[in-house]
Amino acid sequence: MTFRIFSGAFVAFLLFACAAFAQGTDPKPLFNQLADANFNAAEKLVAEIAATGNPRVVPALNAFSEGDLYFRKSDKAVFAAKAAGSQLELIDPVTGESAGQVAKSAVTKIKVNNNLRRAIRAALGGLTLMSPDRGARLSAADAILRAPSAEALELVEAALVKETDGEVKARMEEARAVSLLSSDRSVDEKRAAIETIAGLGASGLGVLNSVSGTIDPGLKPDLDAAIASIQNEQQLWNLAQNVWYGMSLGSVLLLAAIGLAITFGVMGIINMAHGEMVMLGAYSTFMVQQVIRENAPGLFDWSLAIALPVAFLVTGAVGFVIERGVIRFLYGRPLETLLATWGVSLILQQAIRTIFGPTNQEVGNPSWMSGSFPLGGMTITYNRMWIIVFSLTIFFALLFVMKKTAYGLNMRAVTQNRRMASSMGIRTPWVDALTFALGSGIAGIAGVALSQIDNVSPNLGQSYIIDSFMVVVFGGVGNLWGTLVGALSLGILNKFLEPSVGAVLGKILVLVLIILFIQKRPRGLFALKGRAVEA
Amino acid sequence: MITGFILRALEGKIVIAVGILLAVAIIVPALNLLTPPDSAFHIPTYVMALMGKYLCYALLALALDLVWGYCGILSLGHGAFFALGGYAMGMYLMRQIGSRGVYGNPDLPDFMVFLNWKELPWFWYGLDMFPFAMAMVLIVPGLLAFVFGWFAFRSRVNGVYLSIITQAMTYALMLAFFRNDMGFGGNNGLTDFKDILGFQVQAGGTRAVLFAMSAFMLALCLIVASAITRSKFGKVLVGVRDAESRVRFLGFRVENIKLFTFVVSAMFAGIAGALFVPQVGIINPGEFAPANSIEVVVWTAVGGRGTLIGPIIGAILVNAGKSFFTGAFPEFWLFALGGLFIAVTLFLPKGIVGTIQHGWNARKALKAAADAEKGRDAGAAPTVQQVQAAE
Amino acid sequence: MNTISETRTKSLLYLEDVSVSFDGFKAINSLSLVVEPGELRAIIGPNGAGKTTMMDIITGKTRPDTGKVIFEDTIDLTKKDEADIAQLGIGRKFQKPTVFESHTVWDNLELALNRSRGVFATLFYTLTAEDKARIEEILVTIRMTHRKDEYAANLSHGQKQWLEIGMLLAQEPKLLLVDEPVAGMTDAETAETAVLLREIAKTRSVVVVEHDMGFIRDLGVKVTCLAEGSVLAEGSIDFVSSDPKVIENYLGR
Amino acid sequence: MSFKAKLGGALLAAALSTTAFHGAFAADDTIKIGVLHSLSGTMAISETTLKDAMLMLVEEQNKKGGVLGKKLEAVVVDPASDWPLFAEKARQLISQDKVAAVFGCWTSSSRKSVLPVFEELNSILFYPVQYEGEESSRNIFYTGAAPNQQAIPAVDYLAETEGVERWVLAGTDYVYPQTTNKILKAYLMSKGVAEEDIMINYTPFGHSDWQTIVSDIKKFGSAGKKTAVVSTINGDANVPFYKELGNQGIKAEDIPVVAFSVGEEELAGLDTAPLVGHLAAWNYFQSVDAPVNAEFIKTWHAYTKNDKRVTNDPMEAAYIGFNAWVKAVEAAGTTETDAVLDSIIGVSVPNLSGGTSTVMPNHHITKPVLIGEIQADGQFEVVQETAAVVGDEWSDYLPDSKDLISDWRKPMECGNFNVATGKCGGKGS
Repeated sequence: MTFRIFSGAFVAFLLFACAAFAQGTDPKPLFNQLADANFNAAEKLVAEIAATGNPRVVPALNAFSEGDLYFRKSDKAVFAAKAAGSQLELIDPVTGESAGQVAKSAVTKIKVNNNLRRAIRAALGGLTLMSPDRGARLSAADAILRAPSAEALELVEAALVKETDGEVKARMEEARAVSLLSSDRSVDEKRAAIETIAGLGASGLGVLNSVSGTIDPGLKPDLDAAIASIQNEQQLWNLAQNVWYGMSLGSVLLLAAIGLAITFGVMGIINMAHGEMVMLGAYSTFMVQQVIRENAPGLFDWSLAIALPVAFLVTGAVGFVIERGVIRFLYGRPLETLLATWGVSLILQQAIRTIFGPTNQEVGNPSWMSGSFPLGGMTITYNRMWIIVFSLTIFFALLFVMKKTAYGLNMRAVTQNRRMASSMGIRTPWVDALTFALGSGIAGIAGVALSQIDNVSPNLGQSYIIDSFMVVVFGGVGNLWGTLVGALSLGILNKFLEPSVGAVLGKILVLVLIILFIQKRPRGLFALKGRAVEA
Repeated sequence: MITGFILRALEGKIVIAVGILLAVAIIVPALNLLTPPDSAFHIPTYVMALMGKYLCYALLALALDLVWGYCGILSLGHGAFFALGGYAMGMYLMRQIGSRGVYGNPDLPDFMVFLNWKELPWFWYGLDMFPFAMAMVLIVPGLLAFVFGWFAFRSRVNGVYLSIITQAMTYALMLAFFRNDMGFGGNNGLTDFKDILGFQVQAGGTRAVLFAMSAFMLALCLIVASAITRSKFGKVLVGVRDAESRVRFLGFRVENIKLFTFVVSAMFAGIAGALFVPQVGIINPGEFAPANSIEVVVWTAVGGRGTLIGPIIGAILVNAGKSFFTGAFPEFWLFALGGLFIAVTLFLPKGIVGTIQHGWNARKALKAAADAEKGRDAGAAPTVQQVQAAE
Repeated sequence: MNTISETRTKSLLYLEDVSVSFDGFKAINSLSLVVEPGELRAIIGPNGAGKTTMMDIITGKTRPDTGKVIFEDTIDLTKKDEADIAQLGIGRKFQKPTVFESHTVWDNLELALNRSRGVFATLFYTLTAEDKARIEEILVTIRMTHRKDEYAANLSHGQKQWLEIGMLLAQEPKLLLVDEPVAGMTDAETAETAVLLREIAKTRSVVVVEHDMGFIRDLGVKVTCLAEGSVLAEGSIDFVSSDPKVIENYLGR
Repeated sequence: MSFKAKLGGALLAAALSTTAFHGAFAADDTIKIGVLHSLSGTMAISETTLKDAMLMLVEEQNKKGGVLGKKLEAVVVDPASDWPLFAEKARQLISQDKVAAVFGCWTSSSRKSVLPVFEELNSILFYPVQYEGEESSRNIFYTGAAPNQQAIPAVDYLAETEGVERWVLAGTDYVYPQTTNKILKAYLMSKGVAEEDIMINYTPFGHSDWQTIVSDIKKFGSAGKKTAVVSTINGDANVPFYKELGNQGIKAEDIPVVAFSVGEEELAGLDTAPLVGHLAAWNYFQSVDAPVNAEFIKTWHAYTKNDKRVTNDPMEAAYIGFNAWVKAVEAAGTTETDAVLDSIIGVSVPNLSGGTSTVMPNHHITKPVLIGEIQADGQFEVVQETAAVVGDEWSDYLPDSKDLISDWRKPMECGNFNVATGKCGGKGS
C-alpha cells in the first residue's frame, strides 16, 4: 500500500495547468463526461470545468457537491436536479434552464466523495472570488483559506485590487498570506505573510505547521516564533475554553438536577423517576416536532418554544398523577419513596419503549441552535450557549416562584411543618401535588433542552439520574443556590480534570471527590446549620 | 461464650429455615445427580443452576437486611461488595486456567495477552492459591466497607446522604472496572473458567457441590446474622435504627456499631458474589451497576426487612418471577417488576414476612394482654425470654 | 474571678464564658454555670434562651465556639464526643421522650445498664443475676414492674418519660440532665415525677430544664434563669421570680 | 421437615420449567431455534431489531416450507442486557427448550458469558455483530466482521484515497475499541506512520459531553497534515458526538470520521445534513444496489408494517448466518449439532450486497468490505467496495496472536493452533 497524497494544491495545479487552453471552452461536454467518470477522473473534470472560467457553472458545481447531479440513463446527459413531488426536475448544468421532469428511476445519481467535495470547494473558491455577491466572495476567500495553494495567489491578488468591502478584503488578505507561503515569492513577502497568519490564531497554525519542513531556512526563526506565539495565545484561550466547557457541562447538570432539587431537595422524596420525567420532556419535543414536520414545516424554528409548554404540561400532569397515586401515601418515609419511584421509573421506561420502540428518535435542531461562532481563540457552539442561558433562566424563574410568590410561601410552609401549615388553612395535599407536578414539569422542560444534545431514547433518563442526585446532595439538600453552585462547580471540575486524566478517570475522580466532600460536610455545600436540622 | 452466642441464634423460625436450607443442599443435588433424566423427581442441571443463583442472591439480600433492616443504613452500593467478592473468586478461577488459555501463556490471562500486558499486575499475585483467594473474598469487600464506613460513620453521614454516596461508590467502581487499564478484563470481565480446586467448573459433580455450598453458606450466614441480631448488640443495632442519638447518649460508640455491622454485611455479600461467579460463569463490571443494588433493596423490601427470613424469600420470589417473565412475557417484565415495587411499598410496607409476623404478633399480644388482665397480680405475664422467642 | 477559682476546685460541672452561634445567631452568649456534686438545679428561661443548646454543649452534641466546659474539675468536655461523655457519667433526657420503641421496657433498661459497651462485649453479653437484680430494682423505682414486657411503643407519653428516666438511672450517671420531664404529664404524674427526681438527686447531681413553674416550686431548689444565651438571674425560686429582668423577659410575657 | 423442603424444591423446579414442558410437547413436528437478544435494558436499543429480523427470517423460511419438511419455531427470551442472565437464558434455551441452534448476543461480554454454556451443552450460536476477534469456538459462528473485515480496509481507504497521514483513534473504553485500536496502531506503524501522528482517546459508555474531545481533535488536526478520526465509539454516545462535530464546524472535507459502530439504525436519531461525507465501514449498507437487497428491504418493510424501518449490517449478518444454518441442516439431513458443525463449513449463501458468503473453517465468513459516506437522508453511499475478505480471528498485528490459526475441520479441530510451536492451545501444554 502506498500513501498517495491528494491535496488541494494538486487540484489547483491541475486547474491552472489547464487554464491556458481551456479558457472559453464550453463546459457542457465536460459535465456530460462526468456520467462515466470514476472519482479520480471526476476530480480532473471538475478542475477543467472550473478552468473554463464560466461563472454559470457555479450552481451546477454546488449541486454536484450536494449530491444533486444526475445523468439521464437514456443518453447519459448530465443535469442538476431537484425534487418535484415524486419526480425530479432536471436543470441544465450550464444554462440553468429546466429540462423537464423525469421519474427518479430514469436518472442515476453521480456519486461524490470527500475528495471531490474538496476539489469542488477549491474550484468554486477560484470562480467566485469576484462574484458580485458579497457572501459568495467571503466564502470564496474562506475556501482558499482552508485549502491554500500557491496557484490561487494570483487570483486572490487580482480580486484584492477590486475589493472594496472591508471585511472581505481582510479575509482575502489572509487568504493571500496563506497562499503566498507555499509560493515562490520573496523572503520579505513571506515574512510579512507569516505575521499576518500569526494574527489568525488557531486556524493559522495548520498552515504554518504544514510549511515548517519546506520553508526557506532564513525564515525558520520567524516561523517558529509565529507558531510559538499562536501556541502561547492558545494556552490562555484553553483556560477560558475549559471554563466555558465546564459551565456548559454544569448547565446541563443544572438542568437535569433542578427539578430534582424540588422533588428531592424541597419535598424530601427520593425521586428515582426524575430521569424519566426528563425523558418524557424529550419525547414531548419529539412529538411536537413530528406534528410540525407534517403540518407546518415553516414553524420548525419555533418547535422548541412550542415544545416547552407542552413538555411542562405533559410531565407536570404525569407528576401530578404519580403524586396522587403513589407518593402521597409515603410522606415521612423517604427511603420508601425511593423504591416506589424506582418502580414508576421502570414502568415509564418500558411504556415509552413499547409505544415508540427502543431506538433513538430524531429531534432536530432549529437553525438558531446549530453551528458556532468564534470568540477569540475558542469556538462557541450555539446550542451550548443557549442551554446555559436557558438553564439559568429556569433557575432564576424558579427561585422567584419559590421566594416571592404566595404559592412558593405555601410550599415552603408545607414542607417545613405540614401540621402547622394545614391548621393555618393551607390545603396541604393540593400544595404537595402541585409542588411535585412543578418539579416534574421542570424536569420535562429540561428534557426539551437535553433533546438538543443527547439521544432521545427510553434510556435517556437513566444516564442523568445519578449525576442529578450527586449535584443536589453536593450542593446541599433543600437549597436551590446550592444546586446551582454544585452543578457549575462539578461541571468545571470535570472539564479541568478531563484533559489531564481522560474522560473516564475524570468522572471517577469527581465521584470520589464528592464522596470525600460529603465526609467533610455531611450536609453538602450549603447546609442548614443549627438545632432544627437535627430534629 | 461463643456457644451461648450461637445457641441464642437458634430460635424457632431460624431453625426451620436452616433445616430447609440444609435439606435443599442435600436433596437438590441428589435428585440432580442420582435420578435418571426422565424421572419425575429429576431436577435438571438448568434448574439447579438457577436455584444456586437464587441462593446467592438470597445471601446478598440477607447481607443488606443486616444493615438496612436492623441498623437503618440503606446501602445502595451492596452490589459493589457482591461484585468484589465475585472478582476475587473470578481472579482465582482465571489463574486456574493456567496455560490452557487460547494463547497458552502460563501466567497471564488471555485478555492481558492480547492487550499486550507483559507481566501480571501486583494485585493478581497470590490469587492462584485457593485459601488466599478465599481470604480475599472476605477481606476485599470487608476492607472497602471498613474504609468507607470508617469515614462515613465517623462524619455522621446518614440517611439519604449515606444512600447516595454508597451509590456513588458503586458507580465509581463500575466505571473503574470498565476501564481496560485496570487489569480486570474491562467490560468483558472474567469468564471461560476451567476448574476450581482441580475439579471442572462445568462438571455435574462440581455444580452439585457449588449448589450445596451456596445453600450451606446461606444457612451459616443466617445463623450468624441471627446470633448477631438476637444478642445485646443486635438490640443496640435496632436502637441505632430507631433512636440513634439515644444510643449515643447511653454511651455507645454508634460509629463502631455501624462499622462492625457494615463490614460483616459486606463480607456476607462478598461470599455471595464468590459463590455466584463459578455458578453463572462470568463476572463483569455490570454487577456494579447502581440499578443492581437497588434491585437488592427491592428483594429485601418485598420479603420484609428486619426479619432475616424475609429477604431470603423475597430474593427467591422476585428472581423466580424474573426468570419466568423474561422467558414467557419478555415485554412485560419491567411492568411487572415496577408494579411490584409500587405495590409492596404501598400495601405491604413490612414486606411479606413482616406482615405475616406482625399479624401473628398482634394476635399473640392481644391474647397476652387478656391473660395479663386475668392474672396480673398473680404475676402470670410471660417472661422476657418467652416474649423474645415470639419476636 | 476569685470566687470562680474557688468553686472550681469542688464543682462537678463548670462552664465558663461559653458561646456558640448558628449562622450568625448567638444561641449561647458567654454563659457561665457551676453545678456542684449532689446538687439538684432547675433551669428556666423563655423559648430560644439556649437551654437545649446548653445541654447539647455539655453532652458533646454541639461544640462551643469559645469557652470552657469542665467536668469533675479536670476533664475538658469540649474535646469529647457524646459516647465519651456518657461513659464519663453524664446522662441526658431529651425534651421529647426518646426510648427504643421496638424493644420492651426490660430491653430498654438492659441496653442502658452501665456495662461495657464495646462491640464484642455486647455481642457476647449474657444477662447475669446481678444485672437482672439491678434492672428489677430500677423497674420498681420507676413504677413499671408490671409493664416490663410491654413494647415501649405501647406506653403512654408519661410512661415513656419515666422509662427514659429509668434508663438514665441504669446508666448510673454522676450528673443527670433532664429536659422538660413533665411536659404532657397529668398533675398527678407531675407531682410524682418531682418526688422521683428528688429521690434521684440524693445520690447524684441533677439539672432540670422546665417551663412548669409549679413543678419547679415543688422541687424547691436553686434556679437559674437563662435568656438570650446567658444567665439572667440565679437563686431560689422566689428570688428569681421577683427579679424584674426575669419578669420582663420570661414571666411577664 | 425434609419432606417439606423436597416438596418446596420440587414445586419451585416445576414452576420454573413450565416453559420446558410446553416445549417438550411441541418438539415433534417443529424445529426450534432460540433467539437470544435483549429486549429491555441498555442494549434493547440495538438488539430488538435483530429479534424482529430473526422472526421475519423464520416466517419467510416457513413460507418456503420450513427445514427438513418441518416448520421452524422461534423461541424468544429476554436476557435484559444482563450478562449472567445471557448464560442462564442460553442454558434454558438449550436444555429446556431443546433448540437446534441459537441466534443472538450483541456485546462481546454477552457472547463471552454464553460461550462456556454452548461448549458444555454442545449447541450452536450464530453471532451477528462485528467484534474484536481473538476468539474461536467450536460452537460459535461469527457472521459479523472481524477487525480485518472492517477496520483495516477503512484505514486503507482513508490513507490511499484521502491521503490521511495523522490519525485520531477515538473509542469507548471497552474491549472492542481497545483491541481494534491496538491492531490499527500496529498496522499504521507498520505502514510508516510515526507514533506522534497517532492520538488515542477513550471515553466512558454513554459519554454525552464531547466538547473537550472534539476541540482536542481539532487541535490535533491543525498540525498541517491531513487528519482523520477512526471512531470505535459505542452506539449511544455517537449521537452527541456527531452533533458536537457538526456544531463545531468540523466538516468531512476537513477531518473525516470513519466509524465502525455507526449504521443506519444509529443515524436514525440524527439530522445527518451536517455529517455528509463522514464515513462508515461495514459489510452491508441499506443503500446497496442489488436485487436481493431490494427484495430483503421489501420483505422487512412488509413484515414490520413500517416502510421507514431501516436495515443494517448486523441484520445482514443474521441473514447470512440463518441461511447458512438452513443450508447446512439440509445438507446434513439433521439438526444434530455435530453433523451440522461438519456440514456447515464451506457452505456458501448469497449475501445482501450481491455476492456470496462462505463459512470458513475458522467459523468466520467471507464478505466484501464496503466504505460508505453518510448522506443527508440518513443513508450511506458506497464509495468503495473490496473483494470478499476472509474474517481473521487471530489478528496478524498483535504479537501474541499472529502465530495462531483456527481450523475446525477434522483432523485439526483446533481454535487456536500455534503454527510456530505446532501445538493446539487451550488443551493444556
